[in-house]
Amino acid sequence: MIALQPTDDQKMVRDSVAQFAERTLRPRLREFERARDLPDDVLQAAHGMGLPLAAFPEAAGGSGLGVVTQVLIEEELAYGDPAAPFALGGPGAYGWAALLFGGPEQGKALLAPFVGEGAHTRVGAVAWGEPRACRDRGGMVTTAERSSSGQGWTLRGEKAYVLNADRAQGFIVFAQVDAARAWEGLGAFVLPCDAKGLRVLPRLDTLGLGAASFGGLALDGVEVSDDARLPLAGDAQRLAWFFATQGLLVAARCVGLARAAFETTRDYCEQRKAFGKPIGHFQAVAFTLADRNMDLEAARTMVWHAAWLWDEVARGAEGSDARSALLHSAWAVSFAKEAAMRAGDDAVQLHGGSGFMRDYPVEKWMRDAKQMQLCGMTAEQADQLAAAIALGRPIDPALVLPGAESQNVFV
Amino acid sequence: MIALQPTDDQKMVRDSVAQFAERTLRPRLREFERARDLPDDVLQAAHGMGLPLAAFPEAAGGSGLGVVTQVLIEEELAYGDPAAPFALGGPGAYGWAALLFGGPEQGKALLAPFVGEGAHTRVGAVAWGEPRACRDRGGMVTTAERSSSGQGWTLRGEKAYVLNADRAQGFIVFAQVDAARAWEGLGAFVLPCDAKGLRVLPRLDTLGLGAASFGGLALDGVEVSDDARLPLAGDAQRLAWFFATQGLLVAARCVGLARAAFETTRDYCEQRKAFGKPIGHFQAVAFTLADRNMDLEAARTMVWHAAWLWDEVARGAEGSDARSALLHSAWAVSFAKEAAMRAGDDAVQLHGGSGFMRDYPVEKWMRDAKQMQLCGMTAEQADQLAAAIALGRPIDPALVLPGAESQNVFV
Amino acid sequence: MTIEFSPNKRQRETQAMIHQFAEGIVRPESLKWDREHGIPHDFLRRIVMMAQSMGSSALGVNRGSGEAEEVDLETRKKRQIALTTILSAEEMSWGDAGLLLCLPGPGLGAPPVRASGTPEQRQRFFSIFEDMSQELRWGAYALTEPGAGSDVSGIRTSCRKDGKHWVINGRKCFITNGARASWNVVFATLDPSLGRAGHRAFVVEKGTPGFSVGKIEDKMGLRASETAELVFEDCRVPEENLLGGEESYKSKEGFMTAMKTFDNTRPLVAAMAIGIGRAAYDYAVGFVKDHYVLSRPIPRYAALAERLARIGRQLEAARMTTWRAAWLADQGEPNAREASICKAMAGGAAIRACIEAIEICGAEGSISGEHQLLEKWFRDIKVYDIFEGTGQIQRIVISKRLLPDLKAF
Amino acid sequence: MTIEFSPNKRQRETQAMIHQFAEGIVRPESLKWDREHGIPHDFLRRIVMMAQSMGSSALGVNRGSGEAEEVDLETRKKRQIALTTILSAEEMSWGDAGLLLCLPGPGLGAPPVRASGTPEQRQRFFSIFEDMSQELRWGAYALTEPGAGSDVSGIRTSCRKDGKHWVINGRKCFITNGARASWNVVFATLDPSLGRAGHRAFVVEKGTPGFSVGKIEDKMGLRASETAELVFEDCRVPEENLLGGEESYKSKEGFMTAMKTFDNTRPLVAAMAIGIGRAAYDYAVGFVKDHYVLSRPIPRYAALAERLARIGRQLEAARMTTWRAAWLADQGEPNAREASICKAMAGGAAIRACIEAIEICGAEGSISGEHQLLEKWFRDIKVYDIFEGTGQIQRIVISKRLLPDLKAF
Repeated sequence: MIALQPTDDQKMVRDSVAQFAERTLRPRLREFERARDLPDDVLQAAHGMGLPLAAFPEAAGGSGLGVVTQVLIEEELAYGDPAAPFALGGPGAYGWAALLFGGPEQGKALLAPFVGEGAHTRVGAVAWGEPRACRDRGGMVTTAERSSSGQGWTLRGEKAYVLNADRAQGFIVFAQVDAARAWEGLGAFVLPCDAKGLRVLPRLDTLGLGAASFGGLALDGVEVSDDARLPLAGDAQRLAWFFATQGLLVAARCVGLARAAFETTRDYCEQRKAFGKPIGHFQAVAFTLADRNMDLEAARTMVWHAAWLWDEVARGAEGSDARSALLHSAWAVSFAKEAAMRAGDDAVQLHGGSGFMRDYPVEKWMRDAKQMQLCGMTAEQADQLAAAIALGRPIDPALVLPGAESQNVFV
Repeated sequence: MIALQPTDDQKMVRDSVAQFAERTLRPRLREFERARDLPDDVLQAAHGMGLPLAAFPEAAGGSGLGVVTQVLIEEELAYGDPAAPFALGGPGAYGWAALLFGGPEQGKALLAPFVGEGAHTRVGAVAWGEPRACRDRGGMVTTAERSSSGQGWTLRGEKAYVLNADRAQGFIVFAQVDAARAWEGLGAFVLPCDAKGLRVLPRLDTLGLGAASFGGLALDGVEVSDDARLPLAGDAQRLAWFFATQGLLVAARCVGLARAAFETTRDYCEQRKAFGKPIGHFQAVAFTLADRNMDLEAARTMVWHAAWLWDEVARGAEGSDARSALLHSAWAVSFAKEAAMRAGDDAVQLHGGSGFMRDYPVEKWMRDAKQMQLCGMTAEQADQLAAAIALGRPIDPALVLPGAESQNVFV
Repeated sequence: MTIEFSPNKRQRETQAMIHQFAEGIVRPESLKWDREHGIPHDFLRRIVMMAQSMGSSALGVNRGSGEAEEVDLETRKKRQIALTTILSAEEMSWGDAGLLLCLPGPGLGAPPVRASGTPEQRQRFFSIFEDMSQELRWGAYALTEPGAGSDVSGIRTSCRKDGKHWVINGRKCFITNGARASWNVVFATLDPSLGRAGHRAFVVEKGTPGFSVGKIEDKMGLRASETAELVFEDCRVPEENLLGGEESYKSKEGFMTAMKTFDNTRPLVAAMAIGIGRAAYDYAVGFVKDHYVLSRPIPRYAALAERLARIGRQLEAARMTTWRAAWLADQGEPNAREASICKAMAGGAAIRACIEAIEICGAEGSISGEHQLLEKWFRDIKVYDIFEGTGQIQRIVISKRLLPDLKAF
Repeated sequence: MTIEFSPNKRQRETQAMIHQFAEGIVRPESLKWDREHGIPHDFLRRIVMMAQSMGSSALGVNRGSGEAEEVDLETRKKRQIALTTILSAEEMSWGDAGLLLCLPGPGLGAPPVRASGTPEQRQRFFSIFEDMSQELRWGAYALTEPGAGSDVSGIRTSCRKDGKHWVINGRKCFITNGARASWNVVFATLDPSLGRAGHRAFVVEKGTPGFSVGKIEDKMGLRASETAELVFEDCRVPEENLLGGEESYKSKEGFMTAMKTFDNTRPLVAAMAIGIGRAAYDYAVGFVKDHYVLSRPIPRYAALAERLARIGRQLEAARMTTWRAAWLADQGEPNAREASICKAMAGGAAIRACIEAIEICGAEGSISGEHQLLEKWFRDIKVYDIFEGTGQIQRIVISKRLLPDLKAF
């Protein structure tokens, strides 16, 4: 059936997050930006509500609320402060990667630390990106070689664009295991933050999402045991799956940002007067608001659609199919990311000179929007993914996965 | 020096063409469309004014007025009827190809028939495009092989998207001479329309530019002598040069179309009333007119700029450089073609229901605009050309030259 | 309630059936109809028979609007009438948009008669469509005038009571099926100075004295569909044809009827536009598969892919807003803003789709021929951002709902 | 006359000199200035010295506006003052847009003083900039108010004559260099109900009693440049500082002066925007050359190329309209429409350039660091579609010139 209204349970979750966003996040977003962090009380509150674990399966210690509920949560959080969902910590991408590439058992084990007491201080991170392209082949520069002992692996190289690099207790690091197989020859390895030879690189200063921490890792011959390797990280399809779902969560945050920018700007245009009437009563301004409102409605429904497909796949619903979930995620990602950028841009524009001043939130949202376009999956990668599916082509990792020669993204 | 005003001579030429366009072409554009041709009196008038030969060097029988003057002429003609400059006949692309790939002497010889008495009935055509991509390599399916005699060449294959195929007395046909060299292994051959084994394919029914004739050729072992081959058609740079200049002339026509659509629509919006005032007095409408006016001013100046650069190259001016002329032509082509499409689209839109009716010229201009985007060089090819130059990359024929796997265009 | 995106079994069956029909039977004829400016009646009759034989909302579009009675909310929710209609409409117009407009039945005349007609009128004007085995019949909707397009309140066609008749004078233009219609719903005004309060809606039957057909329009596209000018010279309409009867005009009803029609039909028109846009998109995808040697790297592949993806996602965005507007209608919730949103998005997205699809196919995409309908869709689509309210009008509607104090521009 | 596109020898030399200076001396400091919210005076002093030593329009931008006298048309044509200025401005802001706004000199205060000042006033207010070897000095232009941005006619800052003084009350905001300026050109009104006729322009000198500086703005970008709020509380300005003197206000001059300033400065602002946009474009081109192994096929190459080309051509389109507006100014021909066209195009194109350039570079493009100024340009550029008239205001100006009957919206 086609139905477009959250269940009562979903409404309850969404409303409580909305309240949290409006009362706790929105009023303090400049404070978070200056502090370049979320304060402990905010983290505790968020974890107290179980937000970081909402979508993970119950079997793995999550609340098993599914992706649809998760995107409802993401939208509300980003509506409060777009940086918040990136700075909340918890398992995040680390958790998704653990389940996807480790399988249910290993996934559960890796998620365990993020459940229960003091979980709000724990953070997981995924190290995928690299600063430079591999000169002689596709794939990554960072390598994982069999240790001389023949047991375990040795990792060498530099990882970049890692969300929470300086906060995580644990990393899932991607490296080239089989050079000859290029993008098909990758491996994923679980590392504790205190692993010998692992150095966390200085935190980066970014355009937007200032409260979130972006950094990198240096791997100078880090030794890991065999079981640190996640078995399923090899195939491109599954990697695309990982980035598409991560991208979809960011897309939901884009919807939240777009909504915040739209509503704030609409209110401003109702109050601000010029030439004797509210500027919103001039067609050029009103139509811009109308266009952004269209973007918003469309983006949200597209995100819901993709999220629902993933939930269908997860519960093995009849006729459900990952490729269709991938396609709709790709559409949602590219549409929502561009919609958020337009929303931020127009918000500043319609605020006029004031929009350029930090007394108003809109200039931050414009910077955050741009930053978000570079998180999880870019619109360009999503478009390449969507087209490959439409054309019935195999998914080309060099086009769809982030990389120095496609576009690096923060994971 | 920077100066943006035509010389008095150029003004004189432009004004006389403008008069011809307004008095002879514009009032009859639907007549031409229905007749799928320009009547003899119009052809005579145009040739009487020397329009088809204006830009060709005097040495080759042309008027030597240069490319700047030519683009001024093209804009005015297209302002009258966008289809007219395509249907005027004369040497056209055939002449440009003859000079560019044959050199001054051979070029002059090939242009001779188009000079003087009765020239207005003569038409030249270039056969470049092909209906299907070459399956096993880059380049063309149509081949030119050494004849068994060891003398001359034998052409086999099918050419498509040929402007004036059914009207031309002479063709310049491109074919694969050296398969191994793919796009670098092309040859150009001069064929009379009555060559044995040459069959003109049925005229095509196109979306727009109805007065112009688009068709194709079948080559069933056409024998030509050695001297029918133009010596300089081999290198990609020169081929890009050819398409960029042809594209620039089409870009100038796009400016003419955009101007016609803009002016007609502005006038309509001043007269047509709704909600008690001229619709042009609503911001959304007025701003659309303003945007199209911006497009127009920018496109025209860009076309002038590129044309001026070609004239500088032609006269070997100090510091002049074909790559810069290529770059600016590419920019002008993609900008002007998209501007024309926007102009046609908005013209129909702002005319409302009436715009959809053939009583008004705007629906024709919208169709013509789309058709023009596919003539000479597409915006996509132009963008690839511009980027290659910006990046200092060699020009990749497979990206920049029309072909089944880039985009076929009508030449 | 819940969030789900799977059409139900019946809707899926209908989609599949219409798709098969569109592909196998409609498409091969499409270009011929376009060139001959019409669809043979025996073909239309076959469709009607087919629809009836299959009962149900086989041709959802037509039937959806064909029912005389407003269905109650419960049935509406259960049957998802609006949703089923737009799902069918997209498939139908994917096949041929002209055909959809040519389908016999009350067409756009249905909503106002159903919404404002008296029981007697509903009976009288809908009954003629029950059996069309012998004769095909149409209803039509005549609002637009040479001087009143977007500004529907500006109509000048006059009406005055004279005994038991109303006398109508004026002209209507761009009326779909206006000439062939058994009856037209005609909007006129008692006195322009009264504004909306002065508006009256009449059902003018074919052959009414003083009613004649003016010129049939020569259009950019949708050439299989008839667009007529209607002329009223002292046209005498019996008083029982005043839609809703005298009483109902104590309020602004007259004008509201026109508006109501739009709210109902905008998602429908949006779905039609998406159908055409999707046809162009599918064509481009197919073209790339056929014409390119995808087994080896295509230099332009990445650029091509981006173009395709943009078309696809814009259409999907429009589709999602259209589903939403229709779903709200089925819930009996107000959807004026959503209806305008989907109409505006669909028009824009579908036009871009046709413009870009031709760009993807290159010169080939601009050629008209059997199995080459892209240029036709380019000609068909543009009007979808114009009729039933231009993109500008949609944005006015949306703006007013976003900015409560905004009364007019 | 003729059609030519080559800057003359002097213009090319100036461009080259400024480019070298921007690349070698400005860029390395740019990020520091942004973070420290200002440019050290000794650096600015070096520039002034340099400019003076080289004489001529070495720093065309600054000097172009620094001259006290209107130059006659012939000289103007010969020297192509407007063209030279925009060519220099593009190069300058390619280096750092903030620096350009920080340059000592009368700045935006110059045009109104030059255009409307009495000979005595021109002498008095320009002479202080002749020798800045000891002390740097600025002039500024104060029009915008908290309640009057785009709608300049809506200013509420009041002025009334009191003996030999004028008493000014009100607030001005977003004033570039307003706090450091030796004098501000301040617009006030005798009585809002008089509309434009009631406007008066004053030169308010630093230290004038009742004049104080409010808050210094914390901005998205252009953080090296000072943006101040000015407060006037019974500020007593000597009557000889009424710009142009009493007489000149018999007509609408006061307001026209403000407008005149815009016509003169819009192409200049457009050129600055293009300079930033080009910086982003060049950065993206360089990034692709450095980060990609172009020697082998890059899967995304074609898509990347399209993005680059779009940026390049949009900037070129804006540049051509800017050249045109400036060329007309040098010809002494009216250029209000063209000035607004280039301002609107440049703002839009440059913002797109920064947004897209970051997209091309991916995550790396969003990082702030030495030799990584892209994110800074993204922050700097947005206001260029806002100040000196938003894109919307430009379109209003253009519309009015396209539609003669259109008086207002």
